[in-house]
Amino acid sequence: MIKKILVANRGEIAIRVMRTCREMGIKSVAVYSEADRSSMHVRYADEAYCIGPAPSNESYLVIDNIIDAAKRCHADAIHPGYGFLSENAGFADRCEQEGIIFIGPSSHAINTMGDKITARQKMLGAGVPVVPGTSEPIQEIDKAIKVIKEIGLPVMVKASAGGGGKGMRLIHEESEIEPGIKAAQSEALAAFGNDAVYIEKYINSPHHIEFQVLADKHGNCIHLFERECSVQRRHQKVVEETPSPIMTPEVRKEMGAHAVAAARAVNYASAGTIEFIVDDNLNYYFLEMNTRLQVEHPITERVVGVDLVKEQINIANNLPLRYKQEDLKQNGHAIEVRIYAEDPDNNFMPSPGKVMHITEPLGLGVRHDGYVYEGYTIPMFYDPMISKLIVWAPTRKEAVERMKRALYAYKITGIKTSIPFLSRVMNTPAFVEGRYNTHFIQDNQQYLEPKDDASQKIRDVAAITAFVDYISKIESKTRVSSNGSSVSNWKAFGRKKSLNRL
Amino acid sequence: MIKKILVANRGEIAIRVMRTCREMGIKSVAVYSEADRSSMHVRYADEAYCIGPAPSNESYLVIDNIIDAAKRCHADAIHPGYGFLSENAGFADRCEQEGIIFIGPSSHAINTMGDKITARQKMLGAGVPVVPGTSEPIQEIDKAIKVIKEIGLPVMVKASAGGGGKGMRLIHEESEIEPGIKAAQSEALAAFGNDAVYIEKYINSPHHIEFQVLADKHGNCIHLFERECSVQRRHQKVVEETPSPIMTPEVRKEMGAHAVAAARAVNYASAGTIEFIVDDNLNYYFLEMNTRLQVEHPITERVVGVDLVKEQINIANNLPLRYKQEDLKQNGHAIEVRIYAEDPDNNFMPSPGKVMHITEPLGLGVRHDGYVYEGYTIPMFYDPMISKLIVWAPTRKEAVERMKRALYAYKITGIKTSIPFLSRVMNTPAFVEGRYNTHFIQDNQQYLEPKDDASQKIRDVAAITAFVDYISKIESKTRVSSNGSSVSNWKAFGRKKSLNRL
Amino acid sequence: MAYEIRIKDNQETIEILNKKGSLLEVAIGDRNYKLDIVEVEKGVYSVLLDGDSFNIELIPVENKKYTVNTLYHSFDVDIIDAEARYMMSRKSAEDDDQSTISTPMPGKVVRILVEEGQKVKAGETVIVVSAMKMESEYKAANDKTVKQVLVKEGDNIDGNQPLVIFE
Amino acid sequence: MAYEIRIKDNQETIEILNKKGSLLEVAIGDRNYKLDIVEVEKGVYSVLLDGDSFNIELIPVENKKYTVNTLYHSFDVDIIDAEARYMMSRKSAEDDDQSTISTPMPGKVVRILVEEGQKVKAGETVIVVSAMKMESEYKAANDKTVKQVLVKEGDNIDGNQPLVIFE
Repeated sequence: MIKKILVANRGEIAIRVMRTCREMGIKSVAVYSEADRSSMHVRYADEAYCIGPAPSNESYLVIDNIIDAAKRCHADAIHPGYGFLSENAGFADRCEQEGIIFIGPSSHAINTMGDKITARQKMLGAGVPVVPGTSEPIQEIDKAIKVIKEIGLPVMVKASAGGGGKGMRLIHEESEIEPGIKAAQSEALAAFGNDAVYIEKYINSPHHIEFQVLADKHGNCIHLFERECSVQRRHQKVVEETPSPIMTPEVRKEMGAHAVAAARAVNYASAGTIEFIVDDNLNYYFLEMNTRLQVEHPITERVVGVDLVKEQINIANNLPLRYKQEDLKQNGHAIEVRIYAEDPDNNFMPSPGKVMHITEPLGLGVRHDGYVYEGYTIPMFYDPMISKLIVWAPTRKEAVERMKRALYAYKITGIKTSIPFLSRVMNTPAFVEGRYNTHFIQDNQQYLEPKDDASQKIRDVAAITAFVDYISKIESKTRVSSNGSSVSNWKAFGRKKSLNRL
Repeated sequence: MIKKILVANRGEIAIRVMRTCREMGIKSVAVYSEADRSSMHVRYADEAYCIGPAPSNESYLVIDNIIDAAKRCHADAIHPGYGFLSENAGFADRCEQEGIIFIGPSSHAINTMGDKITARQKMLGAGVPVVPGTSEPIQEIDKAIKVIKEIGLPVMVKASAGGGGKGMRLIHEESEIEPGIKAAQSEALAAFGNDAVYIEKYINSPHHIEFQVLADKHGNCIHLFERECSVQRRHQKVVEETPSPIMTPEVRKEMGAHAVAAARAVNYASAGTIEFIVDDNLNYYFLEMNTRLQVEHPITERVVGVDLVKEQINIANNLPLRYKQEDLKQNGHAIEVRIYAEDPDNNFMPSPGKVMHITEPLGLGVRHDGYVYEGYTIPMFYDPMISKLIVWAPTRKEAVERMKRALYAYKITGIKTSIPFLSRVMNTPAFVEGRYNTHFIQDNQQYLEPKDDASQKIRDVAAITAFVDYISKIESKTRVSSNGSSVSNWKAFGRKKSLNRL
Repeated sequence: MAYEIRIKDNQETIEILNKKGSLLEVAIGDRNYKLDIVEVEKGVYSVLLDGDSFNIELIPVENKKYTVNTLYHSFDVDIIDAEARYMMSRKSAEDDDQSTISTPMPGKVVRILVEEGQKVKAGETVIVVSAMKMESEYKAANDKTVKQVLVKEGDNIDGNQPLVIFE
Repeated sequence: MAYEIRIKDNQETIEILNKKGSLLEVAIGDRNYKLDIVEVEKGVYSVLLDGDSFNIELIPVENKKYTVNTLYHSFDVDIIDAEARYMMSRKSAEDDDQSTISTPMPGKVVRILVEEGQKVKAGETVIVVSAMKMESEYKAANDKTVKQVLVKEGDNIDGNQPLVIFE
């Protein structure tokens, strides 16, 4: 059985994995770059080892350094989190060679699902619906034009090795076909060293719905229902919820069965996610499989009541799944928002820097997974996500109200964050009513842009408070120099004077 | 419908109530004593009014001041929280006279349940099992001796108007009868202005199990299952959990029905709790009814999925209950611990003072209801409870592991807290195995006392860290005076130097 | 004690008329307020005004500049004393448009697209800076000539550090 | 730089042999350690030693006294320099037992059971103080005579404030 796990990651996900290790009585080991010496995952772990300089490609992405650290501390297993090496088949293989358990699927599963075209072929074979399109990589323009005419416009051209929106082109009209394909090919070559592209029917205004699966090494595979992830900005998820507001029990059952079939097709054994695109009539198509834990896994944990990291570790320990499909049900409604260090009122400009002050939202139905603390300087080298706020309530309506309340109470100063933007999402009618697709953000600009609606009174209160702070600092300096005491009258609250005279 | 609620309380419960108000779109009003101007409930509320000097009997217990504040801000309703005026029938009546909704039961229910003997008679009438004993107050010693001989020793003598352990005497032997009764009478007279006592059979090593009920003004009444509250120190609950580890489905059903019958007997309409004492064979007896929200209500909220404050407000709005008994079930296991500002290694001495630093436990299955913040000075005038930590997991075993993990991560410096003691409770075999009763703490002293088992290494690390801090302060002072800069090398982490050289 | 305060584009006089413990009477422009103001955490104030409770967070930007966060809004506030008035009058006289390029946040210089002495047109990208896995392009606001390039590609930079100076 | 350090009842020499950024070599008694020590929050240190990660919280009690919290333990640590050694030698000579009564925490004086000049016996309650709804009794450790009572019933008191002085 696994007794010590090295977590090859940083930030909130490293801590989230270590929490489960601690509950299971497993020692946790942090690895850190030089920029992360004071990061919370180093502080939370039982052990910690430096694996190189700040840039990820000199630390968190260097397989040799991570393997070295794992051997030095005699870790039985490595958990890769998400991002970094989590979907690197070479890393999974290397772990196996070194006799270290990789907590994730086999390199075969990662490789098969990592290449879009191979994945598509597997899914066709497994009877999982895929978006109409090419089943082989295309390099010649003429062939591409022929295929596009068969499928019918609009289509999406995608890099075969791609991800994250790179090497993608949407083609609406015939005249765009040739330049579109060429642009996608050259981007794909630059980004992934491979100019193969493939072509898919473009689903207009789609929903992005994914299914969580868990599979063990004994042939058991279950799904943990769906997550609705259609609120996206530049292909990055911003808000996720479960259940999906547009789902029906019948479609859920069918999609769940297809998700299980997809996982089985690659002999999957760990936690994984099958992403589908879904049109307004609930026609759904396999998009890709993420062969790792997802950022948004907590909403599933909350509604289904399963600790996904614990299940990953149990599967890595060769244990059979402890849940059967019929044991699981969706209980209530959960929503997650991602808090980024960025300025939503200034084109989402990244905002690294020093966190002055945090007030975390607490109370009934609120989960907060973060890693920053007061006085912590958010480094500029990594992903700007600083925390995730997850709420649960018996109904969707109440969950939205609870998220508003939690965002109201959540204060981080010193850096700009996306909290105000997320509050506006929670107040946008289309979101409140559950009528939205992946065009939500572009379709709802009037609700999502900052408003200059402050009253005279609130502006005056803001100005007065700043002024009082300024004056009190001047007075306190004067007082210190005159009598050596730094006690300021301005802070002398709670004294015996009656405060309610006014 | 209620649009504005004045919360006649402070600390975590005031904030907890206001959170639900915010989710329901109801304005919340704080009242505060002069010692609480900077308290979190004042900051969290939409409005705030001072109601008098620090001592509770000049502020939080002064009905006139609270009513004045409510009228001044045009509050529709008052939520009393727990403690203070929450079980004061006069306050409930006064609210009614002033046309303000009291969010709680009628004064009739409070009065009936507030007097132990009346309550006992009501329960006998409603067919709810009560502890064998007197059904009328006793003032004469002779009569008391006769009754005690009928019931059989051991017996407990209790003040009729009592509570909180005052005016109680346990009598094991005949020789103790007379002095015991006299002592109880004189304590009762001093504490409650009434020397009537009653006599009950003493249940040896009992369990304390209570049932949550909800009743509306339309005759609907349901229970939300039990809470096990046997871990007590000096009659104060320390740890609560649900489900009870000793409960069976049959007894749960029967006790639940009796809890509903108890509430119906006083035409109860709000959230309330029926406390039972239970022996090792699951014989159970009505102990008392708490006609308010309990401190430990969150474990029920977590396992049953109901926001009890929201239900209280809905009931006060004359709405019918939205749940039927058959809709409710217990899902998984929840445990709550109460964090007190007290020194568990020094006879639980109270430890008010200034909070230097807080690290709150986060993550899957953890709820934290607190009110202190960094820099906050905990006043000496009020209850020492500073927060409650509530965990949930699918099984009891996992819930205990999660609580250990949460306590591990929960740091409050500046004041002493009961966190180390609670960690020891979680590691005590009788608790881990769920074999405990109200004598748990006295029976498990060897596990609950602090241990002096620090290794040489950890002592050296502690000493070195203190020394480094001391020296760095001296150096930083020197450096400031010599070149005007306060940057210390000691804090220059994250710089370009390789940190992994050693 | 002649202070003015600027919030958004409004500049008005401000004066503390009276104070007693945490209770203050303040005049701003032609409005008078009686408030109860307490600093509850470093840089965080609890303000009561006519019974309403406000949590105000202050982030000092410079000596006399604050970013002020209220529940739903964020304001930039400048305190203007005699010194500040003098500085402002000088500044507005000598340069009225962008003469340096800098970034609001720390980051790393990815690409520099200009050389010293080069003429650039309005809207032309001058420098590309990366932070947190995102690249941002900084462009010239007007037609300009590059006077000085203060950084090189690969440099780590602080927020508000001058990167490129125009003539 | 001749320092000693006392933790629990152990007093030993301590010396920083070497430092380089956050990396330190420290000798305490006859043990040598190589550590990586970083102050991550005010008063909170992250310490790495042989790969093990410790979170250490320091609460300064006085200038040279700390309460140090590690994960499972709490220690009182005294830094002893030349001045402290001198003070200790004076103090141990002049008074070796309890001559004043004080409380560890702030509170309110509920009852005073002695008068100035009164003789009290060991174990006799001298004063009762309440804090957070709990009353605590403070007793004389030995037979004594009350020299001075510094507070009166109803007074609010600070932690460690002298309340009653014996002769």
